[in-house]
Amino acid sequence: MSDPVTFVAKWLEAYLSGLGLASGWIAVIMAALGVIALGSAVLLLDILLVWVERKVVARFQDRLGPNRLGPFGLFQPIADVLKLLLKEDIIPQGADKFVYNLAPILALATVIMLWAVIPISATVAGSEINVGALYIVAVGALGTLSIIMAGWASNNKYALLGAFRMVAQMISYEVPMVIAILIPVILAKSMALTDIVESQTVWYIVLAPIAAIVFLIGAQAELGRAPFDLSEAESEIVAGYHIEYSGMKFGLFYAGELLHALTFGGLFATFFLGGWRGWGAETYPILGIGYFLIKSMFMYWVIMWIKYSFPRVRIDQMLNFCWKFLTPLILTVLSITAILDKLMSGLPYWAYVLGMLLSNLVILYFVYQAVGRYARRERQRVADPEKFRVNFPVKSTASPSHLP
Amino acid sequence: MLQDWLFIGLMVVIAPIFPVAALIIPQLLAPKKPNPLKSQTYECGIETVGDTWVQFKAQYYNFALVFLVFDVEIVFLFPWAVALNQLPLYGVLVGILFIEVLVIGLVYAWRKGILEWF
Amino acid sequence: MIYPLQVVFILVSAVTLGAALMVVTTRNMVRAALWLVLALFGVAILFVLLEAGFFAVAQVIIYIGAIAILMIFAVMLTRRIAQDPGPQLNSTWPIAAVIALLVFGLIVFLVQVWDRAASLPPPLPQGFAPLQELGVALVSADRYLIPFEIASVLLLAALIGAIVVAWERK
Amino acid sequence: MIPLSWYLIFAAALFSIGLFGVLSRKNAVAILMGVELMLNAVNVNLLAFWRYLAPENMAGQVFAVIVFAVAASEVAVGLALVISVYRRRQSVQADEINLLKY
Repeated sequence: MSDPVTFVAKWLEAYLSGLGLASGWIAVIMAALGVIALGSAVLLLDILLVWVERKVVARFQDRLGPNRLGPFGLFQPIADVLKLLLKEDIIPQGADKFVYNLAPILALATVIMLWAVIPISATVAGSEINVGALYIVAVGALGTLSIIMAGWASNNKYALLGAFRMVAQMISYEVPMVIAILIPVILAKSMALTDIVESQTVWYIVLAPIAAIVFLIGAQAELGRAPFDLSEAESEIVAGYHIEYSGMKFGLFYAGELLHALTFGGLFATFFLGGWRGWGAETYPILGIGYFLIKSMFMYWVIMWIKYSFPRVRIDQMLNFCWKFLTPLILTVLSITAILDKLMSGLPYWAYVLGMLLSNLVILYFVYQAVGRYARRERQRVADPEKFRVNFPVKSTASPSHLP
Repeated sequence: MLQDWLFIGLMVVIAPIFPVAALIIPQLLAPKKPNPLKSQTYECGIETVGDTWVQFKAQYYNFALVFLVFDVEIVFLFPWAVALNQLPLYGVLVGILFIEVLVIGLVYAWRKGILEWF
Repeated sequence: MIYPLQVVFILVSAVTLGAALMVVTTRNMVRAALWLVLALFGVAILFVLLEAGFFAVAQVIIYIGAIAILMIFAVMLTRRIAQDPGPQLNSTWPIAAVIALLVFGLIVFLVQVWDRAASLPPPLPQGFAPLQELGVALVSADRYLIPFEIASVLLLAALIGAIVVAWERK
Repeated sequence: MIPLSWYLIFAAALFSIGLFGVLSRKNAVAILMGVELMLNAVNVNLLAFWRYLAPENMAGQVFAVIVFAVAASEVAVGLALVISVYRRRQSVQADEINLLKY
């Protein structure tokens, strides 16, 4: 009984072949059942996340959070879902109805699709395609599309503005994030997530701490969570791209956002924290599921911790941070990692790990110095704007700055 | 190889069914009394003025442009990263050269002020 | 598994061609871009059927994630085009239709007379890893190193060119 | 299994639709979309030939990679031209951009 998932799958397969089905159809039915089981499990987890998120934010803000319905307020999300199901569905005037309805569906479906390639334990993984890392980026691109669809179809200036901000932010931060994914791929020499987890005898956060940090920042920005929550800045553009959505359609965006956060926790765990790996996880795969969930939940908690601790950045700060700091940094780390990987390929593994760690620490030291210098200069500039004025050559010809 | 993609293909078909089901239930349960006032666009407590299709700042296009070029080049780096074990040092350096050409573009955009928000 | 794959192919190609037709006939430009996304996604599924998984995901990342987004941004920046009055096709569109049909007929004719057109895919060799092969082929000096590096220079030139063209001084 | 001719005919149809779009649409962005469809048809052909005729030879895949790069460059420069023309003439209709015609 160390591996109940495989046990159930084996039993089902034997039962189906007992019915006299062709092997091809059995594979299709097994995969379909796997998809349904995975999707249902993930969505059940999602309903729990509503409670977790509200409870944790309450604790960060020194409140109690939901505590009326059931023990510790555990039934609160069920009441929320019931309320959303009973709310009237309002379609704003002038909206493009088909696209308007499609956007929330796509927003949640893409997040569920991300789970197809994440290995959950030593024996349980949806699919072992050899391009798993890129698949994650591709599905993320579809998620970006759902946001622009929602913003455009709502026929609302704020929604369109929020969508534009969000998309500009998402595509900007996708660059450092994808390069950060490239570094575990270089270390594992494989794009399949199962291979990446299996090759982590030492967690990659030790070999590539900078990539891990950049991935976490990129995830925070992709999620649109503070300090990168410009797209739904309440004081500026009300709620962002989903301002015109109400009832269950808003619920789908909300559920998608929460589940996306947990998914990024899971991806961080897979790429940098060894996924399901842990003591005894190979012999008892059931333990692997537990380790994976604990690591994902921990990263989810870190993402929430960041969200509720930082103030919002301005849009120019957000873009500068991405293009002028994160991208050059991660490109440097990528080059050094690739060369070091080649040069140290003959060494014993502990020396390899040590070399990678030391190179990362050296880069981190220089980055720390540079950031400190920049921050001092920026403080002086803000205190005395005239002295540091910079004129960019295109400033006079670019579109007038009163445009949104 | 195609067996691996079977799961993904079924995922693409089945994953949207969950949210679609969640949208069908309110259609049966929820009240439905639309009226023109209710479906008006929300705009900070005032009636909406003019067209939704306001013209946007061109900076959004700049970032999408730089992103497009970076995205394409990064995708090409993935097969190189996977094959790193089978490459000589020379092959690794050639990949780095590919990255450096990318950096030239970034530096150019930076110097031109394309990455500024104003 | 012979028959189901053919059904998948026919369904996907029908949807893709239908979406492509909508791209060239829709009046609303944002909708045309969304139809383009559907057509490109269909092509990505065909890449999977061709056992070129890397190209399927690259298609989604590059075409849908970047090119379609760039097109929607461009439509929004030149806002009048989304609501153009009048016909979307120019006056010579029947000639264009005839030319397109002629090209299609010619290619179908060539496919019909070509003797290897009916060939079936050979099984991939044992232990053949297309991804590693592609990576090695792209950076080997005796193979495709020059096209690979030229592709990066081409993209650099496109970036610089686009910046110069769009943001030149008046 | 799917015979090669299916892919070739599909690609021909996609190419023809793209060609029709390029030749008949007025809007410059729509013309670029037609070009994208044509490039996609080319890619389908390249990968089909790789899979059916020479799976050990990576030429087809490398060509497809280059086509991706070309498509991205074409869109970047093409849309920059569209935006530049729009700023000067307030129009993106290809038949109104006729200064070089006379």
